[in-house]
Amino acid sequence: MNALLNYVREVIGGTWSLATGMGVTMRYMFKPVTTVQYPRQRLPLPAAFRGPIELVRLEGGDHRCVACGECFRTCPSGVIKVQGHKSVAASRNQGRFYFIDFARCSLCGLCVEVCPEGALRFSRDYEQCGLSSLVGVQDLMAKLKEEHP
Amino acid sequence: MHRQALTEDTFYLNLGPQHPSTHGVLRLLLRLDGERIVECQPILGYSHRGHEHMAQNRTYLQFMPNPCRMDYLSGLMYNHAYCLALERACGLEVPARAEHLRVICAELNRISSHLLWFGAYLMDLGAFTPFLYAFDDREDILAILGLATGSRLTYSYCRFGGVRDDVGQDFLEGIRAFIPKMRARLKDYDTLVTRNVIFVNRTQGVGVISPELARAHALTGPCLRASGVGYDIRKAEPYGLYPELDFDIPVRAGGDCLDRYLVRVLEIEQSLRIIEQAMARLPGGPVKATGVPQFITPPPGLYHTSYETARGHLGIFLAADGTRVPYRLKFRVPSFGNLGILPKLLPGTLVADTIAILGSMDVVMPEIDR
Amino acid sequence: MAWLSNIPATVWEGLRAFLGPLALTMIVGLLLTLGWVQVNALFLVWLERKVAGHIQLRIGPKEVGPFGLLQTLVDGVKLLGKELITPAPVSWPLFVLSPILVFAPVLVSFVVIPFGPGTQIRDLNVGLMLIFAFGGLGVLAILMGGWASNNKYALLGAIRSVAQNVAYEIPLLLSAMSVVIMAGSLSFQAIVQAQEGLWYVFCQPVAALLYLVGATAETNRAPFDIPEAESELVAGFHTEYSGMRFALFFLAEYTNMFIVASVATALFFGGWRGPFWPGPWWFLLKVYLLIFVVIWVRWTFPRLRFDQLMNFAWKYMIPIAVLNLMVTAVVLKIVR
Amino acid sequence: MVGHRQEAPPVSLAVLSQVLDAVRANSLWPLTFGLACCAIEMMAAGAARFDLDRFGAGVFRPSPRQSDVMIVAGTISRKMAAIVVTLYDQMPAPKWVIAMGNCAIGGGPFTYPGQYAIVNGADKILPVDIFVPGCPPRPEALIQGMLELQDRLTQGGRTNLLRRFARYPRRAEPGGRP
Amino acid sequence: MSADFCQRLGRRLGQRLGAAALGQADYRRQGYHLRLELAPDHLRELAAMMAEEGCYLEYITAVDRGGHLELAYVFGRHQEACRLLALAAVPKGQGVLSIAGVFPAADWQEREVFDMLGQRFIGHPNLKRILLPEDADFHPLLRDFQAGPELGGDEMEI
Repeated sequence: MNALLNYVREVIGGTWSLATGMGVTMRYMFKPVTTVQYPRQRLPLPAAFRGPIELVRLEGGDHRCVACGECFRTCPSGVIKVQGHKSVAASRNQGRFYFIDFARCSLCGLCVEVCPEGALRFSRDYEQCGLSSLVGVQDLMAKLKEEHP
Repeated sequence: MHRQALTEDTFYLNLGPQHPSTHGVLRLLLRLDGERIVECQPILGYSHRGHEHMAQNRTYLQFMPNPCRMDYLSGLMYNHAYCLALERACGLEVPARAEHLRVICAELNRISSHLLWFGAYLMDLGAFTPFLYAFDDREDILAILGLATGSRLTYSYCRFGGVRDDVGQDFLEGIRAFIPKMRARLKDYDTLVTRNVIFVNRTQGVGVISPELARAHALTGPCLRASGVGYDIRKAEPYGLYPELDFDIPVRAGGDCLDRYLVRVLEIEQSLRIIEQAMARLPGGPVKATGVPQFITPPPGLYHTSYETARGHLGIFLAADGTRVPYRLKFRVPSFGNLGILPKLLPGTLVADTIAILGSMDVVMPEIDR
Repeated sequence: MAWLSNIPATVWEGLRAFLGPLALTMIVGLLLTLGWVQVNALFLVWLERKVAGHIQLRIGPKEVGPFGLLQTLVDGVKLLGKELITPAPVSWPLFVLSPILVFAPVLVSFVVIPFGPGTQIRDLNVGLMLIFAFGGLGVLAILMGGWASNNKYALLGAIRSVAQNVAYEIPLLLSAMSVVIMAGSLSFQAIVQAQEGLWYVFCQPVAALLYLVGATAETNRAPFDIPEAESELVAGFHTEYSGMRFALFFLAEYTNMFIVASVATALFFGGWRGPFWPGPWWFLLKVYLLIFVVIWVRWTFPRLRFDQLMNFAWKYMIPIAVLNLMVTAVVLKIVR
Repeated sequence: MVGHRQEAPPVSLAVLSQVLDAVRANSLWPLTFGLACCAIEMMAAGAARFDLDRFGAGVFRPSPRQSDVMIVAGTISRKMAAIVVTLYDQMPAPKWVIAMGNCAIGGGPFTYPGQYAIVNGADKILPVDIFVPGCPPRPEALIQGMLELQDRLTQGGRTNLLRRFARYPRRAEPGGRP
Repeated sequence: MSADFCQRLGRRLGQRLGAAALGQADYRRQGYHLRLELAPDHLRELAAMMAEEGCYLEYITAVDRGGHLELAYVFGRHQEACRLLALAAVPKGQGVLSIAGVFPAADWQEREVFDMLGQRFIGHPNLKRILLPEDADFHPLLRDFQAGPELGGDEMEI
């Protein structure tokens, strides 16, 4: 007899749990949609956001990089190629080009920390895509010049 | 691959390496008799990237981004474990505020890892909607962790002797807003999934693991705690802030898929408790020990560190030779042991159970293949 | 210009005279059905993706056309433009024939669907029988397709779909039988007429529930979608199909859903009966409400395991269906 | 018009192929093919917050026969390379490949002299159309990649009459301030 | 409670396997309580003993010390925190008895050590490569391994 009893209880309990499950989905159906309709709306980027690195821009459109190669040595994936030259014998070394291949960078942030001059910081560009595998290769100095001529 | 002429009526089925529910690239070579499984042989290595070989030719600091890419679901915990290993070896002291921030971020990472597992597991069983709800919560956590660390998945947030930089008020506000929302959402998951009769039938009594079998196969983490053995490194060998926090370890005795599910869901609740306690007593002060050299050189010798990640016991074995570069670095990865038990569980079950058992093991393939 | 306006009339009279009324209605009915099947599939796929979206807190198709309405049309045309791959080790005739055979019986079932009091292609007195007969044919085509595509996943999916449809055909018939006993005839018009005062769903709630559950299993929709279980068998029986063949399977599934819902409306929810609107509007409203419930069920529940599915059919649904039938027979005996 | 047409069609109806490409652009069904960490960001792009389904690309088909775009999300290891090529061959034409993440573009953080385990980039074994750098790239970057692929198909979006927001700014202004 | 368990375990190990090689370790810095150097042929006996004690095999790894391979077996306990690191120096090319019979967990661990460092384990159920492709003929974690151009480098075709 109790076999029949728990058969009925099983059927009732089962249908009840299915019904409450559907109740939950119905409730969620009328909840506001959480989609951020990119590219119309955009999520606010956190202040500490880590995009590809860029050179810190001083007032005169200049940068602080002295091409000491510290970032070049510490980068685990060999992303950075930097070259400097001395305009005058006694003056400090002045960076000439600063190539990075963002397609090999793992955004660990060691270069930004280790730079003695504080010449690097994280950019906030997160929407890069391109048609060739060299999409990540940029010369940061040229980019600095063209953004603020 | 040997492939005899199929005289008998069993046939080989390759589940993977590209399959919707192998969570990465795992290949299960199944011998099927109709729908029932006769023998199962997991074949690994499809996402082997040579982390341990890389460790032998870069300095300790340069190896920093690698641990987060082994188990990208608990990236911050791997990062924390790697820094812990080096701090113990070199005897570095970590300021109190950094310890608190590490514990808060690690527990948030554990919740996001369990949520992703919850969504993926339900998708394996056929319900697609909980996956979207779990991802919705996970996005909130990633937004909060983004405020502290700046990235969503591969954090590299901890450094030797502390964390990279301090957190602002919006990080703390985000967590305070997140915790009640998560608790309400856990109640909805309870009614939608835990009490659902189809889910219970699909997972109860499936893939039962006895405590002895679990110990023989070196199972750790939620899979072990679902078989009745309450072994959690945060309690067995406490590190960081855990000795001073009071939280308990959910342990279930059944050892089947349902209990592995329940252990993880209860662990989300415990992690919320830990975060609340750590937030309440968050001290001020520096977040990074001063005077840590850029190239740390731990004294020669063999070191071991244990850490409790979302999947179990992560052991880091370090053979240091006193130079800047590790001589040998071995990661004892929890999923490697957890997956090793699969060939023992599967014979005799159906294909649908294979997916349920594999899903309940919560394996991440790049962590196994290193 | 008067002659211009009555050209259709003269053509109509000519055809009616030449073909005779019966053949004319059949041809017009067939053309209307083909048109309606396309429109219905387009709308249903869009409705499913939108409802699934909103249940899952997201939006669903939105960018293509207003509210994403053109999305399904775009998907269909894209599938039309895809390469039709016929893998080499495939037994070619069955592989090609299977999508057509899945789609054909579904079309035939439109003959007896009672859209309104007069608007029915042909009121056969064995309407219900025809629908269940052609319902069974679809499974044969799925088995053919699954076996022919020489893929282990497809084979497993095909075998599962046969076992599932055999198991769920019986409670479907039994629950429909209990309605037929009350209405006294197999023809849809008679059944809908018989629901004059009281819809059958109120005096046969168990049969209605059984019918809906059996119908969800019949059309291979979650939680009974084990033939094309995405997470287990990659894509079930249509793993090897690409392009328009896959679209035919897709079309057949959604049209089958429409038919099953319309039969349920006719049997249990009073067909086209409704207070002030004309018949067909009520019928379509009820059908699409039922389809919404089927979609809602799909995005809520996990999938049953193969043997649990059989268990559920043989041990739970069939005993209850037989019990319901007997109770109805006894009550009718007493009342009449 | 980018196309992987093995051979030119006998009759070249320019308008028809433009319409077909506009249609294909708006219903790019991706193949569920996650290799490593970028797979999680691909799932996040398909999930509620970023919802690829808005562009008709949310239908993640498990079988290569029914998918149009192969999103290579993660590191292609040496053991997996042959399988990736087989999967690509199984897809019906016209098909495209999006290399998502640094590992799929050029091996990412795992390329160094003496590397023995991975393939240095998906373009060594597959004809890749769109490259989305990042480690892992944010879901928005993957959506940018999809939109870029849609523009590639429809001459820079000009013939893409179906997509309504062609007039919205595709990228935030250079400073990244949204 | 766990400290005296380690003492008792250490004493038993000392009697069974020769006291000389047993050493306490500073757990705070090194992470293990007991350290034991033993000859490779005692390994199976050690494994049997640890199985009786109810310990579980955490992992097996090997360090290439130039002339010989230093095998490291690490055993842990669920109840009390007590970790034993057993070290066995094995000249390259010489096989070692597999403990997969006692601890099934060792099956994959030994396959990985064979795959990465080429250490053969006698009596292993199916000693095949686990991570690298079947036809690979090199062991990457050996110190003298250099990935040739056909393997590493930039240009490489499939």
